[in-house]
Amino acid sequence: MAEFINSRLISTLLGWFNVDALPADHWLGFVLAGLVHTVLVIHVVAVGALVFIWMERKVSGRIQDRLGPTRVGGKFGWLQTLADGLKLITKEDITPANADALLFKLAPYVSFAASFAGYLALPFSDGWVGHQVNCGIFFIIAIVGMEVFGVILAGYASGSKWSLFGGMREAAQVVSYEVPMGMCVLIPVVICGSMDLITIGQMQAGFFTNWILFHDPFAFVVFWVYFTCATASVNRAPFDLAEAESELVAGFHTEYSGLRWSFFFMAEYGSMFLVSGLAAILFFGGWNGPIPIFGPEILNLAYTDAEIAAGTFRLGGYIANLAGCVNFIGKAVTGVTVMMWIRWTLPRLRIDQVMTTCLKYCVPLGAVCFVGVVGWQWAQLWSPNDLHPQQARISVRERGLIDRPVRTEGMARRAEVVKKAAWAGSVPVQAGETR
Amino acid sequence: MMLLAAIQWHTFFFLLFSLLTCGFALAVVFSSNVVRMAFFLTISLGAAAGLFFLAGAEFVGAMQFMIYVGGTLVLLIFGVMLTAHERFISMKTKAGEWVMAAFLGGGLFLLLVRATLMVPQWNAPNLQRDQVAQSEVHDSAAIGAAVSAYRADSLPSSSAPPAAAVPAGKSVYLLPFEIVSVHLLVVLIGAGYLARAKKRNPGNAWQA
Amino acid sequence: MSGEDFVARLKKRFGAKIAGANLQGVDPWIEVTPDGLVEVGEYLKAEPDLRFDMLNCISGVDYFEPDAKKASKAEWQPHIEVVYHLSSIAQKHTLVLKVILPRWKNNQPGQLPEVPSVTGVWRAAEWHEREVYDLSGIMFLGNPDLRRILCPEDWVGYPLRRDYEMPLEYHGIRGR
Amino acid sequence: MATYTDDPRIVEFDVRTDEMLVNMGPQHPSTHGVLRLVLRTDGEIVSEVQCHLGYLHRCAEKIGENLTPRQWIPYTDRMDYLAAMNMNLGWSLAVEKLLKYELPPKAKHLRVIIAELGRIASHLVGMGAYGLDLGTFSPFLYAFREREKLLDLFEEVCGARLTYSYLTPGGATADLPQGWLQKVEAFLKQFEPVIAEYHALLTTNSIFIKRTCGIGVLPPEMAINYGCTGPMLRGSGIDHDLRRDGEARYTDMYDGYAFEVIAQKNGSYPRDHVYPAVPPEAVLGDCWHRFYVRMLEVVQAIDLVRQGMERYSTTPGDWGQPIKLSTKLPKGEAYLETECPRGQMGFYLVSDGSAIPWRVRARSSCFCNLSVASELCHGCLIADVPAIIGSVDIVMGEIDR
Repeated sequence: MAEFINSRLISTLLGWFNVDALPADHWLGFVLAGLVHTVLVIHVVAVGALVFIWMERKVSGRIQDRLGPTRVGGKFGWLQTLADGLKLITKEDITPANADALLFKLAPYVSFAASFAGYLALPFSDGWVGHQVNCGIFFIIAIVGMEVFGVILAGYASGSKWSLFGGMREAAQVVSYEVPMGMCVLIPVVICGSMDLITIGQMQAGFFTNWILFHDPFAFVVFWVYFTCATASVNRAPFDLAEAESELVAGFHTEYSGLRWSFFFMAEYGSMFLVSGLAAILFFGGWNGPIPIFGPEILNLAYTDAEIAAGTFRLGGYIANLAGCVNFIGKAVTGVTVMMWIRWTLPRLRIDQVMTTCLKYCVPLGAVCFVGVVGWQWAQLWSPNDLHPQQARISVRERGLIDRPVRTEGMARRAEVVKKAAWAGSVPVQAGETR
Repeated sequence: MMLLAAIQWHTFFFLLFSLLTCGFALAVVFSSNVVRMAFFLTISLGAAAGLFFLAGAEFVGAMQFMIYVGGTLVLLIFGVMLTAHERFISMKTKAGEWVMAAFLGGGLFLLLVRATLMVPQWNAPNLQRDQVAQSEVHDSAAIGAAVSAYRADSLPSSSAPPAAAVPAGKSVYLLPFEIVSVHLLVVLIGAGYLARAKKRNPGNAWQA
Repeated sequence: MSGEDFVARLKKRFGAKIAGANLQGVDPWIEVTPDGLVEVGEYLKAEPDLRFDMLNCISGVDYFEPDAKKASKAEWQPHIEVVYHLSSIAQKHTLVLKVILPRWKNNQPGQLPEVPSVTGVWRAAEWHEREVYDLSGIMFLGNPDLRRILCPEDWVGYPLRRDYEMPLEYHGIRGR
Repeated sequence: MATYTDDPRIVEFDVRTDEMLVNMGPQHPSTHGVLRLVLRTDGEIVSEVQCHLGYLHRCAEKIGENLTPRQWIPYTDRMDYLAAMNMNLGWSLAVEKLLKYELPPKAKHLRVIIAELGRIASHLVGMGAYGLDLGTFSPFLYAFREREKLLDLFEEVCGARLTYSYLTPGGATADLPQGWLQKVEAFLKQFEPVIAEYHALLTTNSIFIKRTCGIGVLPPEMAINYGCTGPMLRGSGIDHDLRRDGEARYTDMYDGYAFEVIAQKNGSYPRDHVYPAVPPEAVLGDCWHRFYVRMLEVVQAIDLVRQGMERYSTTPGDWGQPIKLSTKLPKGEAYLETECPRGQMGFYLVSDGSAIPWRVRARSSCFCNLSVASELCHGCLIADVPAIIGSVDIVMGEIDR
């Protein structure tokens, strides 16, 4: 991105004033690229939260047989969120008397920062990612785990018994749901052999049969377990113990008002989109649409590996990536809508039932499915993904792993197995050749 | 605008994170409110994780975030929350204790500084800037190798045939590390269990 | 069995504790002396053919006429009644018990009249007795926690008594 | 997280925390108005619940000693403001009992129609509010959509939507308007399939079952001993309903009507309609059964309204003019209980011969139903307290009078 700005964008601009072009690694390009990345990511969260607040009102309206906002600003009341935002900004931020002032003021920002930092490693399309962290999933799960600190602090610092209850319940729930969520996230990693989200996305290129969801029955079950744990770890729907209005008034954010309260709200919607985005990438092929329109067979617009390695820019490839980005956001938004749909239909679970579902249902199910997937792969069983594999499974896996000369006997053995295996695809893979 | 190029971003972030880590570590020591201590500890360990990311070890940085700050500190905050009632919240330390702590802390700090200065490579004058790798892509192969009985820092060259690649007698640190963590888990669960109290349930008035 | 022989049956069993009955009105009632109340209650609940296992309602009715002119015309002496409405789920019949008490204990104003509590027999009595104590000023001996239930804890006076004067002010709020 | 050992006397707590007195209400969103509960909790386990009442006390009984019976009708509306029609009916019957007033037969059928429609409206609110207590918002709106249609029907009859003052001693203030019965029939026809929706939304919803089955179990003898009535009683399997077992004056309003008392007799509920099955986890007398009894009573009320409409339109005669404003009450006293949606509501009337009664007493059904709440909430979790109080379905106006 930075080289592209330096070499093409600014140079052509300067060319008009016949000033010589900038060197490719000029620092200006890097600063601008950094700026563009952060602004994009902030907007995804902020605008996303705005859209989701409006969408939640509309979805809940439809489910409850009423219209939701219609008159605020235009046809479908789409300015309703702006009105909410203005109201929240102009409201006074009150700090309760016996609150621990420092922590009380800090808690919403900790919560929002954690949920926002997760977007650093979330790829929106092939290569469109803030920073391609090699252990992408692990990084996101670790960072999103920080959100619980904001809630605990809010619960404690508000000084009232009720918010302490809310804070403690939320902490117990989120921490315990990280375990099954971690297990379910492991399945796509095992299938694709890498924690890098871009690699996982690329593995699922081609027809929708290549999605990990259809890799084998265990992966299919794991998606639903993942989705339950994700809803619980984001404190939504039947698991929203923290702000169980009927018992704890509004849980940990009872004492908050105005802008501080809206930060908690944005953190919730931010992590909701993040978690559904992860679900989209891990199980639904991220930016790959059901039918590979831009793939080699049909329009053949997408970047080829060689172009990616060389980093050249082509408009067709850009459009393919743009379509991928639209695909990804569509899938994530469907995930968010399903969460909202569940919220407005199901009653709330009790704290011990939430814990039992976690410890007695999600964790064992996750473990069984993990063993199932690994067994499925080890025994080379047929999988829907082989219907028409976009490319040999092995080729996209961990580029570094294939090229690296190091051959531990475990990896060597697997390479031989891959060669013989039927599902390695029509084109035999020569060692060292990059697909 | 030229000033922008002069800043060595890498050193800037390094200084930022190290200041954060040490600063909040000191804040933990000097603060009297238990909950604030716990929170400052979270920030300090989070900044330490930032240092790992800066050094390009994303996996270890995420591991630090996940295990230390996400796991251990949540447990610590749980303990603080459940016991932080009026009497325990603010703990005033007497003057005598400060002197003792300063003496002990200072002694350990000097020992540490002495140990670091003795390492030859680190006080070599020609430590160029670019030797420190930016954040080029690493992969988890090294970790995988270490788990299957290889020293992570000195992998054998590819030319050596796989069979001979497992040198006898090379110690691997990972296994003891795992055992210690499982042991820690057992101890924590045991402590939780011992804290349970057997309480006679006063039969409800109707039957009694 | 008709009213008379039911009353005769109770009199035979409890003698002086049954102080009278009025069978003419729409709801016939039997008057019981305070000390015999709990005993009669247990009997009514235990008897297989009576089985009065549900206490519907306890009410305190104050008979007192503040202005002298009407007082002379009234044909009763000032007194206070505690009315127990019982009913039986099994036998599908109802009964009214009354306890006649002086308005003040041995006639010193401020001393509340006393009645033994029937919470031991019917648990429903606990809240009803607290309400009658709170509004009509009758002391129920043996009620687990006899506190005011509808009026605030520190309210003065018993509102449903005929000679009740609204306090001038309560916590700064003007009463009259 | 408490684990229950087999010996119920010993309850093990995970982390020893000292007892906490937690205050729920009086402005708590889930306590149905102004009820203050003080919970003594140890961590999440509630060891004792104390109810503080009186926040809505308006001295209705003291005022009753200065008004004639017809003037006191609006006060009965404000007691159980969700079922005002049934309150008016109770008070009118008590006054007629004292007057030994002979009611024209047409008025009886009119009262049955109005009372049963009031029961449907009240149970709809009870069902919706219970969904709110358990955290789901949608059933509340579905319930109120139907209730609005009912309130429109009541508005046509007596001009008010909540506090009607329509049924008075002697009959009613006005006859049913033209074409009103056809509108009620239309409402009932479109209302019946909607009940299946409510069952799907709540009664057979697995999370609802998890939150209510086996919670707040009320044994039958404790229910009777605490004076619980109505769905609380029938939810514990006691076959008692004043419309069949009440006083003569009340039951002859319903004689000739075919209806069964909704209670689990020898293991099964009446099968006159297709009802969802009782889940295996449900224990007789728990929150689920109380909710289930209310839902079946709505279906039963629809049948009663239909039968009432046929009888009303076929019986000739006057619809029951209200008594004169200052009719002299005979000396004596009268007490009569009627089956209101929340339980048996009793009115006790003592008169000394003048037009103004000497003493007026209202026996509230929720007052006794709530008194058992502390026993039910013993040893439950904090999240169960609203579930139990919601299943008791209390209205504070009636409790505090």
